Amino acid sequence: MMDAARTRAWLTAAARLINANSGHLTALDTAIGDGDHGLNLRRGFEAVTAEATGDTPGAVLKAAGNALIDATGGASGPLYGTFFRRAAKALGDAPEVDDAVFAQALAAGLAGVQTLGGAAEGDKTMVDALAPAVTAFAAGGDAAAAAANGRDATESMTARKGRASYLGERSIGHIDPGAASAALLFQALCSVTTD
Amino acid sequence: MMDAARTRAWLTAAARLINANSGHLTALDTAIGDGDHGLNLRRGFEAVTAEATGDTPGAVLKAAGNALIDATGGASGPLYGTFFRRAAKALGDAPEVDDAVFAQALAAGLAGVQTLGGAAEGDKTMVDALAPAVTAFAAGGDAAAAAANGRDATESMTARKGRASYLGERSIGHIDPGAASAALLFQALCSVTTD
Amino acid sequence: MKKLINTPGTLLTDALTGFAAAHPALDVDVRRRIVTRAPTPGRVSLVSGGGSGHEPLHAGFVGPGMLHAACPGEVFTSPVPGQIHAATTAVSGGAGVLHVVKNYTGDVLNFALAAELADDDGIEIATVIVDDDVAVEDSTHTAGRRGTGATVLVEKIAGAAAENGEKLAVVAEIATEVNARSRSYGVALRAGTVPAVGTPGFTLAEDEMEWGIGIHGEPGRRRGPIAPARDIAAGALDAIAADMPLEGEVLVLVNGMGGTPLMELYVMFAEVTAWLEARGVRVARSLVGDYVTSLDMTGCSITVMRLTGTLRDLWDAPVETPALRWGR
Amino acid sequence: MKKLINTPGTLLTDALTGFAAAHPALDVDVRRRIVTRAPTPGRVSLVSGGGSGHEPLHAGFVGPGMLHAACPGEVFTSPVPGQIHAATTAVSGGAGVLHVVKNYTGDVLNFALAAELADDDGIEIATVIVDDDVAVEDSTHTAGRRGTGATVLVEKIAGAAAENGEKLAVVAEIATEVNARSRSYGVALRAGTVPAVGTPGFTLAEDEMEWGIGIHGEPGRRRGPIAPARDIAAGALDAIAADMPLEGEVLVLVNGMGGTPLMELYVMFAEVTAWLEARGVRVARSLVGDYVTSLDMTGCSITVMRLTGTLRDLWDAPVETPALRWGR
Ligand SMILES: Nc1ncnc2c1ncn2[C@@H]1O[C@H](COP(=O)(O)OP(=O)(O)O)[C@@H](O)[C@H]1O
Ligand SMILES: Nc1ncnc2c1ncn2[C@@H]1O[C@H](COP(=O)(O)OP(=O)(O)O)[C@@H](O)[C@H]1O
Ligand SMILES: [Mg+2]
Ligand SMILES: [Mg+2]
Ligand SMILES: [Mg+2]
Ligand SMILES: [Mg+2]
Repeated sequence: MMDAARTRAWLTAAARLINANSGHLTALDTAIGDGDHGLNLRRGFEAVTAEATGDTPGAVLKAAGNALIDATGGASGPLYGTFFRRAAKALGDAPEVDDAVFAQALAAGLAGVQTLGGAAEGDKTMVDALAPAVTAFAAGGDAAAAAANGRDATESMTARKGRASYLGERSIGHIDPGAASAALLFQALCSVTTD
Repeated sequence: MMDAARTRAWLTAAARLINANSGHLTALDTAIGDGDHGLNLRRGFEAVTAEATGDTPGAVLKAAGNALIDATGGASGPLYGTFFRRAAKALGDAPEVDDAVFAQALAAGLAGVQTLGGAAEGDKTMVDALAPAVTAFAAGGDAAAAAANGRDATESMTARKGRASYLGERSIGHIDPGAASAALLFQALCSVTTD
Repeated sequence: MKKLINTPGTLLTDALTGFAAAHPALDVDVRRRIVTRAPTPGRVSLVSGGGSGHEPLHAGFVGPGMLHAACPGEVFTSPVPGQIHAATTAVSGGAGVLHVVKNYTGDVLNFALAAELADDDGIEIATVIVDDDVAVEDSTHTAGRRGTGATVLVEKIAGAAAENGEKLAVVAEIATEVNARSRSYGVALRAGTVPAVGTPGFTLAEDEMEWGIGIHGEPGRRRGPIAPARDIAAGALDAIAADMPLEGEVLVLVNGMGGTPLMELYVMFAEVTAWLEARGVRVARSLVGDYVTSLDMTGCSITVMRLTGTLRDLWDAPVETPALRWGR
Repeated sequence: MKKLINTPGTLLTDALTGFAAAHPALDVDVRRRIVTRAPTPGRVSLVSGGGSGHEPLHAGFVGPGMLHAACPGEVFTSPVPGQIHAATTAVSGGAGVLHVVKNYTGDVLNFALAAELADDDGIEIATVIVDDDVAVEDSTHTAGRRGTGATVLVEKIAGAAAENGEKLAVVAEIATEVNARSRSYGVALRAGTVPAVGTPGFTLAEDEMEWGIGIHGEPGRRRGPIAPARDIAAGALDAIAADMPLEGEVLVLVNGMGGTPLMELYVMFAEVTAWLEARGVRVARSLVGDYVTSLDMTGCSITVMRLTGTLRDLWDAPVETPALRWGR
């Protein structure tokens, strides 16, 4: 069951994890991108922490999505912003939703990311962590573990989207920074739903 | 006794020494100047080798002075150029001169350097090698050794002329590059006069 | 890390404060991070933007004959939609606004969201995506070619067209044509350092260089032994010519990456000119200097644009910005 | 050593070849190493020169409103008398020629010899020696203060006076006044490398900087821990203000040393402006960028000139050179 408080708890847990791992995310992005992913998301999630309030899960997620779009910049800002805004839209104004409905909302968020960014699974992006996590969540499985596996699987992939794609085969051997941050989001989600 | 051939032999010996020690002179100038003294003098003495010809010692030295002024640049070009031009002037058009006359010519060259550059002994310049060498030559002593001693004495001096003077006391502990090249000139001179 | 900054966190604000003080003819909103000049009512305006660290791009190109607004993001990070929208609104003259966007996922997405906001406000937007970098060889399996040196050419020439009173569709078409006729290729001798990171984007040995670099500190296509200027010019121009046959009159930009002295850029330009003229290509216009940089990266990029009479005239038209100025 | 060059031995020729190709409005004699433009008969002409490695100085300042000729020497080595004389003769318009000379023994001596040659040819020469660098504290026990950033100001303002038709004595007097009213101070984060030498002029640890550097790779007055931009600005301005009371309206040049990105120079300019304005000094004119460099040195110099109405008007007068361009 998700209500506004638990949704917000998810986001603040995510913000803490992003903040704690910001240097690591940036290091991953330095290897195959432009070295700002951790900085971007830390800035973005600071705004989320400050602005993502509301009376329903949908309202909280919509505010979070707007905050991310307004404060993050880069590729990840609009993508994660869209993830939360689409999820919010799917939730409507229900004050409480069960896990099945929440799972559908996450799936809608993922679809939004894929429509906006055009990335499929295997392209070595955040999608590679988001997609298995969303599936696992819907199936009542361990979404955090699924996201982490998806993240780790990006290491052997050749990037076809985002900056890392410029490296071609030289992107192999590095974990995608966006997949790593997506895994943190699901780690945070599981920390507030499994209790 | 100096005639045109021996004067020219002096200059070509000097050019060989400068060329062989160019890197060392540049290294000295990198420490307390701008790192070009060896490059400057190598260029200058290449021109000397090509252009310093004539029927009298005076003609050879005048051509050498002009070549140095035309090709060297930097502080050392006009100073060494003036050294040779003033010496040439003192020699007039005598086809052969004895050592006493030649010594007077060298003294005139030194005076020219000091008038143009305004440096006194102790200012940590080429003058610190030239002056004792000129004196020793006049006294029939070992001018090359005197120049080398003068060169080595610059190590403990504080520079008051040229670029090294900007370093103030930080110039202490380094040999002056111009004093080092002046010592090479007298080493070359002695190699052609003591035989 | 060695930089003339206060702290990485205040870098952008500090730099914009300095920019504002140095260029009083422009309006600089340091807090909202937008640099603008007054639009001409009834004329098309041009807005560009992108991550900081590429100075003088883009703020240095705001002024008569070129851009109307620039919105710098954080270092190497695209600006955000609200910021782009504020710039767009501030300079809208009623005849539509051209967004000049370098082809990076972040820039493209954020400008697209800003265009939606403008649409909500009834401001007509056209967008040109600049993607001139031939070092990105396989654009179907990548995010597409990067936008680099050609951005300056697009902004200058489209700016002149807007100044001439052309309609939005025409200005956009000209901008698209400039991009289509331009190709770039860059090399690095030393990577730049993102201030907030503190270490270089990649590390090269003292005898190595990187071929095919972008402007965001990302490594290039391949690494090789350091080469003479002549070979670097030939390598870059071979890559460009393989992609776009070079002939007739061209405009050449030899662009420094931020840490390269001008003297070396002139050496590169001499080699580029020699290579082109030996193949019957005439360098009719040129620009040598730092225009699209990558923090303190050492290296350069070479951009070649095939000219037409119209494009040449628009290039020659007066421009008066901090970084590009000519004509009377 | 990492540089975009062919060989150290061909660097100057290659760079001049590129310069010539990039600036067809100027006459470049690559062999004799002189850059000239046509003099105006009956008007004073300005000739400057010095070692290479300081680009755009001096060739980048040849053009209407500024210099008539530049003669670049080898890297960090003054030009030779014959070369200076050839430049002087080429641009003499019959009303005399002003030699603008930075105060380095080599430059002073070679220009003095060139002035003698001009005198033999009946060309009237006046010489202004630029010596603005306050980092040289004790000028009675040194070769005197070095000429650095103020050279640009002298060349611009005296060039405008010549363009106005002033007589040689007046142009020389104005040039002297600009120098007298200007002071500079520079810092380095990393030394430059003379190409023919291949190693940096001095070496700093990753957390060190050098205060009071000149423009020839020589170390400065002291070494210290790397400092924030604010403290660097304050240190430089303290040294300047201790030497020349700052008041009224000033012109500020924040000059990059060749390897410093523009963004950092704007940060420095913000701090310099804040320091001055907090003390009631108004920054009425400014210039931020690479003007008097030192190969690939990382760092900057700060120049402050106390303005008068006349000097400000001459500064504002039109100028059209490769590196400085404004007015109409
Ligand atoms: N088209 C895309 N679709 C999905 N995710 C993407 C796409 N492009 C980039 N990303 C994700 O964004 C991450 C980079 O984000 P960030 O570094 O913040 O932005 P930028 O690349 O603009 O610097 C990548 O690691 C990748 O996971
Ligand atoms: N005023 C002077 N009088 C005598 N010798 C000088 C003077 N100034 C410089 N020198 C000599 O010139 C040498 C430097 O020559 P060089 O490096 O070729 O010229 P620059 O200093 O112009 O680079 C110094 O080491 C010093 O011996
Ligand atoms: Mg990134
Ligand atoms: Mg020297
Ligand atoms: Mg980025
Ligand atoms: Mg020198």
